[in-house]
Amino acid sequence: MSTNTPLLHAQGVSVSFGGLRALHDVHLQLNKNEVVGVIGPNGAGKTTLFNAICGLVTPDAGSFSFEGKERSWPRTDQLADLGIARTLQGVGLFPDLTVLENVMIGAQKFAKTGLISASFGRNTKDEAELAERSMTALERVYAGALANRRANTLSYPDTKRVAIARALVSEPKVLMLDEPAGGLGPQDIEWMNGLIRNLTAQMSVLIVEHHMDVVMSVCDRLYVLNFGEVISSGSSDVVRRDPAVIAAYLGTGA
Amino acid sequence: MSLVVQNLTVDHGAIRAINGVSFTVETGKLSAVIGANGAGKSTLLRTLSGLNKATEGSAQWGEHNLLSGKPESHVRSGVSHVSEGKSVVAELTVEENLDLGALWRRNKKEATETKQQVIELFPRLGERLGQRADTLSGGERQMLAIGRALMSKPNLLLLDEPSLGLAPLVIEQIFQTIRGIVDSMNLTVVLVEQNAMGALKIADTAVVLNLGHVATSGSAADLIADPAVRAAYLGY
Amino acid sequence: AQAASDPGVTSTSIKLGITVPMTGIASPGYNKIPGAMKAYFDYVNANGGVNGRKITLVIKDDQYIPTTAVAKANELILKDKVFALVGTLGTASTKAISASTQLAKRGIPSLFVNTGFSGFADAKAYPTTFSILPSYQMEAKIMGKFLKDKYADKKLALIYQDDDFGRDALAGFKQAGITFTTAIPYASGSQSLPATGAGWISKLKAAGTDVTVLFGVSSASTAALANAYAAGYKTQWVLGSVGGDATTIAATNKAYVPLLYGAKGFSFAPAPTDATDEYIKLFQSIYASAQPTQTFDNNVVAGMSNAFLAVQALQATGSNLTRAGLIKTIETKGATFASPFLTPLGYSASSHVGATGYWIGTYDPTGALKPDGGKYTVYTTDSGNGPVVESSYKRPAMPAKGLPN
Amino acid sequence: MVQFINMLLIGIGAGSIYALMAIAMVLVWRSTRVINFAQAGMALLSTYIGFELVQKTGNFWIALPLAMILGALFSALVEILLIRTLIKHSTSGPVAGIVPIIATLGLLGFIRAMIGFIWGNQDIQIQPPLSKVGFKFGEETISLSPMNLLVLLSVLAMVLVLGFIFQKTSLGLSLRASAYSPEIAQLAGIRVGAIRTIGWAIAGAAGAAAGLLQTVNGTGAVSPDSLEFSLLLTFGFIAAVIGGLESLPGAVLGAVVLGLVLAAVQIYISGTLVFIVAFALLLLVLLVRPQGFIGTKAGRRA
Amino acid sequence: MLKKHPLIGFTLFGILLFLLSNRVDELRVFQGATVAIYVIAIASIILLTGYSGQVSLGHGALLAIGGYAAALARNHWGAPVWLTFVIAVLAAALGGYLLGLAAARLSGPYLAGTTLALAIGLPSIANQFPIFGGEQGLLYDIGMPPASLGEDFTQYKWYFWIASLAALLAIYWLRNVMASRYGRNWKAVRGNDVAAELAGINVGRNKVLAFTVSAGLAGLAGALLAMTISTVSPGAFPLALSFSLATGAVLSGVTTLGGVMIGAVTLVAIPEIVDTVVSRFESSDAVANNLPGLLVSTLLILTVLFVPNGPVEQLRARREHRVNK
Ligand SMILES: Nc1ncnc2c1ncn2[C@@H]1O[C@H](COP(=O)(O)OP(=O)(O)OP(=O)(O)O)[C@@H](O)[C@H]1O
Ligand SMILES: Nc1ncnc2c1ncn2[C@@H]1O[C@H](COP(=O)(O)OP(=O)(O)OP(=O)(O)O)[C@@H](O)[C@H]1O
Ligand SMILES: [Mg+2]
Ligand SMILES: [Mg+2]
Repeated sequence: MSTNTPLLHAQGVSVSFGGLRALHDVHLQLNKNEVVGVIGPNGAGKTTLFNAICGLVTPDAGSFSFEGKERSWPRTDQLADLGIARTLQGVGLFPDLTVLENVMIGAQKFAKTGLISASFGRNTKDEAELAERSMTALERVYAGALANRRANTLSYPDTKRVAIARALVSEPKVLMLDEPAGGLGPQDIEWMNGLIRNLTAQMSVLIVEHHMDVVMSVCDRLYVLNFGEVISSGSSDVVRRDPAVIAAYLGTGA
Repeated sequence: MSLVVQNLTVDHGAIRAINGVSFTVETGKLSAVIGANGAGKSTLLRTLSGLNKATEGSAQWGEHNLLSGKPESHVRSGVSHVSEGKSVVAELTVEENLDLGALWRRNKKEATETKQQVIELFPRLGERLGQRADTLSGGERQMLAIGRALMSKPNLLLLDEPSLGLAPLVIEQIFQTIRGIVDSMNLTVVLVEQNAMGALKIADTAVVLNLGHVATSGSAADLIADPAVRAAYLGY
Repeated sequence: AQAASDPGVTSTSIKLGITVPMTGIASPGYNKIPGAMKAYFDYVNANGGVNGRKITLVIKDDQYIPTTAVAKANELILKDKVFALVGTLGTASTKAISASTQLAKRGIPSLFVNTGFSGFADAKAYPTTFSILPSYQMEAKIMGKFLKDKYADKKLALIYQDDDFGRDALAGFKQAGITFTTAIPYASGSQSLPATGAGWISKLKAAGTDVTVLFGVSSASTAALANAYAAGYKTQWVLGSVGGDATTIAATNKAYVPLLYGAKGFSFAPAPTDATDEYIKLFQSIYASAQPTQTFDNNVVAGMSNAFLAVQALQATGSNLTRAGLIKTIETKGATFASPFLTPLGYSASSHVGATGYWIGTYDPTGALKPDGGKYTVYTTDSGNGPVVESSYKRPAMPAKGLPN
Repeated sequence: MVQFINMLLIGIGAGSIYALMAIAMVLVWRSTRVINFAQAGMALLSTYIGFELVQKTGNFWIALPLAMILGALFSALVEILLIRTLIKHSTSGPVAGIVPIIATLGLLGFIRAMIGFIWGNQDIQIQPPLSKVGFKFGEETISLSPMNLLVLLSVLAMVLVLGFIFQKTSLGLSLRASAYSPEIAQLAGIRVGAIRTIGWAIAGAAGAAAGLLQTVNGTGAVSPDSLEFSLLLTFGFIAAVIGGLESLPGAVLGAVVLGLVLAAVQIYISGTLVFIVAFALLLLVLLVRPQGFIGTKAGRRA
Repeated sequence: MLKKHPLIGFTLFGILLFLLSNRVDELRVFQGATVAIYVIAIASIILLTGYSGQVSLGHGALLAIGGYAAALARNHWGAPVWLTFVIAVLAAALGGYLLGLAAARLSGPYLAGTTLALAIGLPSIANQFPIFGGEQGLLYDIGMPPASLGEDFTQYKWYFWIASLAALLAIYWLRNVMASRYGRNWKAVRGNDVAAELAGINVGRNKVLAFTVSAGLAGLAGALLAMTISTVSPGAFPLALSFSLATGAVLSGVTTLGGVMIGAVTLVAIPEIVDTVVSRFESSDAVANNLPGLLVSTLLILTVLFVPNGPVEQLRARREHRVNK
């Protein structure tokens, strides 16, 4: 299913916090319509790698290219325009907005009216369009019925759905998911698997996850981080049998 | 001493989160509480540790009435609760977070010993003692939260999804460790888990919650074998 | 007395209103003024009132905020329906009230505003407003002449509040041809910061001046005196009338009173400590029975004098009391009114200036300002380019029992 | 040269006054995450109580500790009666930033009015316990008096003792944990309610010392409307913010820098500029370090 | 219908106000004008604090910028009245923009401290430059009401009409902005800045925009305030004003515009009510001087204790609760 056009390419990424080396010379490549997993022990640097790509930490070294063009590391607020969307490890909804509004925030980049027209109420059409896009995204994660609820009244699995809808609504080329299955029960995990697999028709997915069922069933390729370095990479089947990965991460039980 | 919960009912405003729940956990036993999201598992633990108020029913830990008094006095009678979602004090260092758990303990030498044990259990924490907790990774925070609870030297430990966000190897280790403490120190544990299989494997008994009710309960082994439970909670 | 058509007057009563800071940072000291006025009005009422009418004074707290002052003045005018405003305090508030409530257009008298801004004496700009205090510029001119006469060859320093108050004075000093070797401005309010006074003294010390003029509020005087004492610094102090209120300084801290000893002070009213003065004697006795717990100070004298002049003006207008009549009366007869002030009153159809001069004194060891030469010698001038002259004005004797007739 | 030394002494002296208030505000901030604008009012009240005690006992040295104890009690009372309920309703959302501030401003007004009720709006006076005449070096009287020295030493003592308590003792750890996350602190067995009350009490005692010392070090007079206390509040807060709010030494550093800069401006440039410079200094420091001198940045964003 | 066509609602309310202004006495008309001005000022704080999560304790300074800009425009260039208001809005917005640049980097108490320091520092700037007229300030005379309104049309009614119209327009405008993506973005940034940034919102710019817009409104309020007292002076914009505006916002409820009238009316009405109550008693000076302060602060404390989110939000929450049941 994956073609070999590198969509997102991070090379030689190094990040350190004070004396702590969180990432060291990490290479990561994501091709079109591919699902790539980043796994590794706690504190291995997975979220940090995401953060580097998202402009939330500044790498000490490394280069970044997107759609074949080398460019500077993106600023966080440029990601949406660039075509990258991400969910956060701790969900991160806007608590006192409604579900629909939450998703409309994600649809931001399609908004056309400026402050002046908005002030005169001339933005109804624009708003309607954003709302429509958002409803579509919500329905895609089966959360359309939640549209008018306040985000802080949702159940945990529902917050995860909404968070994904908020990422999807921007029609990203790359979707980055940080532990999407964390805290979910078997049914929801199953559903999540299906969703991610479906998404690959339109986009590439980069995923950090500890839940091996999810990882093994949806990922085309894996990178395994340990102490900030890539200790193994390749297809799921290869990686899961790599003794280094078993020792550092999977253990025998998995 | 045993944990006896009878007819417990808890409301969140208009929402009834726990409805007439009864179960018993004998001393030195590990009981798993499983159920879907929103079944009321966290609410149950929060009520036992005094964070939520019960509407009805009773919960006794030996002589100690768990439904009256503040959480801090429960802790002092040996009830420790690791709440859901990486409950660490973000602004404090790792070491301070650990010390926090033992502040009320009179015997400082023992507390230091406990700290050593916790660090042995989670070597990663040992490497990060001076680091602020909010710079930790998600999994590291979870380790710290468990470590902090152990620092109180509890005899009843309430664990809310300790495996959340942890690497498979660490989950395995933690489950083994929990089992180990239960066996070696005569600790009583109520373990709430989404990872139902893992929890049931190490548990003595288990309670399955559904929409605030007890759906089934019994020995962990029986429940693993129960096809209904397998279908609904174990995912196969 | 017959009924009149203007608001606030009946055959038996006259209602006056005042807005003044009773609370807030500008209130200490000033908040005694309305109490003093009321005490005097009550005294007059007890003695038959003004042409048979009793005076009531409605007091509103404006916190020294112009917006609040306007709101309160509106309440006074529109709700309490006072006959006239009296004793409004603060230049900005007075200006705002005058402009917003359209005193002139409505013909509402604003008697004896408590501000040293010379503009309110301009009868054209403020046809219904009357000043009572001499302007700061007058004071500086007179002070300037005094400095020239007395300390011609000395090095002079000036500490002044860097706003209209101090800058009016600067203009006056300039007119008097005074140059200061050191001039230290301070932002209004900053005198109460811990380092300010010490900083002044340190600068004075470094400059090595002989005579230091202080044109600021009394908390600034306190800061200067206290820090001079702390730094062991000796200078000849010359204190402006606003900041030279020994009773206020003493109320701040009795320990500072001796520091005042030998300083020069300026005033237009008799000193509150001068028990030989008939007005002061009367005011003291009235105040003692009305406000037994409070000290009798410059603010009390100011309030009572203000009330006295108001009664004098109302009395002189006669029993057919109208706003227009009152204003006319002050313009025509104001200059001959009895008043506690030791300087002539400048009221005329073209000028609404009140007291027009100062006498100069020296503080004794108890903090009482004693006139130099044993008797009050008064200098008068104007707020323009007029010369400073020694006045031959003799204050008329106080009317019997202190009740204007 | 002499003037320069005096400038330093004046600046440090003023800084130590700001520090007194800044310390109290930092204490409350660190133990409950509330900026207590009523701190000046509480200090004022303690000063009035100190005044009564000086009248009764005739001795400042007896009055000071007693006033500190009473100040602590009052402060504890405020925490129990007001702050607890307040925090319960408004710890999160947009109101969390502003409601506590408004509440403490309300309390400030309340305390002022009560003082006015009881003692009237006129000045009261307290005589200084120590000489305010500067020490002499030969001919030169420097801008440092025994009274100034006492204030300086008190600030130093407070920072050392309180800093030790906060950083090194279990009370300090409890205070910090309760402030940052009450629920977790409770789960760790800390009596959060009591701990917060203690935090307020300590701040109340520090505030009482601040009020009394600044009064006798200044003019010796106070009234409910006294400008000194309003300035003490705002400049103390500014100092605490410059210092970083999280740290007592930071508060003192902020206060001393503020004092020195203002003294230098007043002596070498113009006294007209003090208020503008105070703002400019604050802005400058925060532009370079948004978390103040010794504040800490939040850990990581995701 | 009103929900759908707010313009109709606003127009009806406006007509009601203007009719009312012919019925009540002059003092009420004046107070009505003040209420209208407070409505604008409080709304500007609600926008800043309730929506974008930034605290300003120095809003009085922004009002001052507006007031002075309007007065200078009128006195020096003889600008027509409507233009002075526009200039006031622009000048204050510029001030807010600059302040916002600094504010965007600050959080919570640091921002509170900065704005507080501004409110303390600004008045002395007015004293520094002669053009601002020093302590006594500048006259700001918008002139008499047009003769066509008739002989009996008083100056205060003219002020009231202008202020009410301005308030209606401002609230209508703000309501639209808050309902647009801008309002949503402000709330989002306040709720979770990382998530907002990931959605493409530039957090810094978003905060600066909030400050700028809020300041513009504050500037309008400042000019109107100057209009009602016909002057501007440093004393008219004291720290106390900043505090009472923040108080008004809390009384109104900072999370919604719906209660904005409540705070404004309270700020205007309470002092007078308390005054009236106090003057009923023959009380000593100590009581008379301090009772108003005591009552107002007690009211304030009770409000923040029991209705911290403001009455409107309280009602909404209660309704929601009932619906859930
Ligand atoms: N701002 C920071 N300051 C100091 N250390 C940091 C900071 N951010 C991350 N770290 C450290 O860097 C390491 C990598 O963290 P990261 O969050 O990337 O781990 P992770 O692989 O996502 O782990 P997990 O699976 O537990 O979420 C951790 O050890 C963490 O403590
Ligand atoms: N603070 C609260 N206010 C209102 N409702 C709540 C609150 N906390 C929980 N609930 C509701 O109570 C029910 C039980 O929630 P609880 O968190 O106990 O479930 P859980 O079994 O722990 O779920 P999960 O597996 O997602 O952690 C849910 O319907 C939830 O929405
Ligand atoms: Mg992570
Ligand atoms: Mg749960």
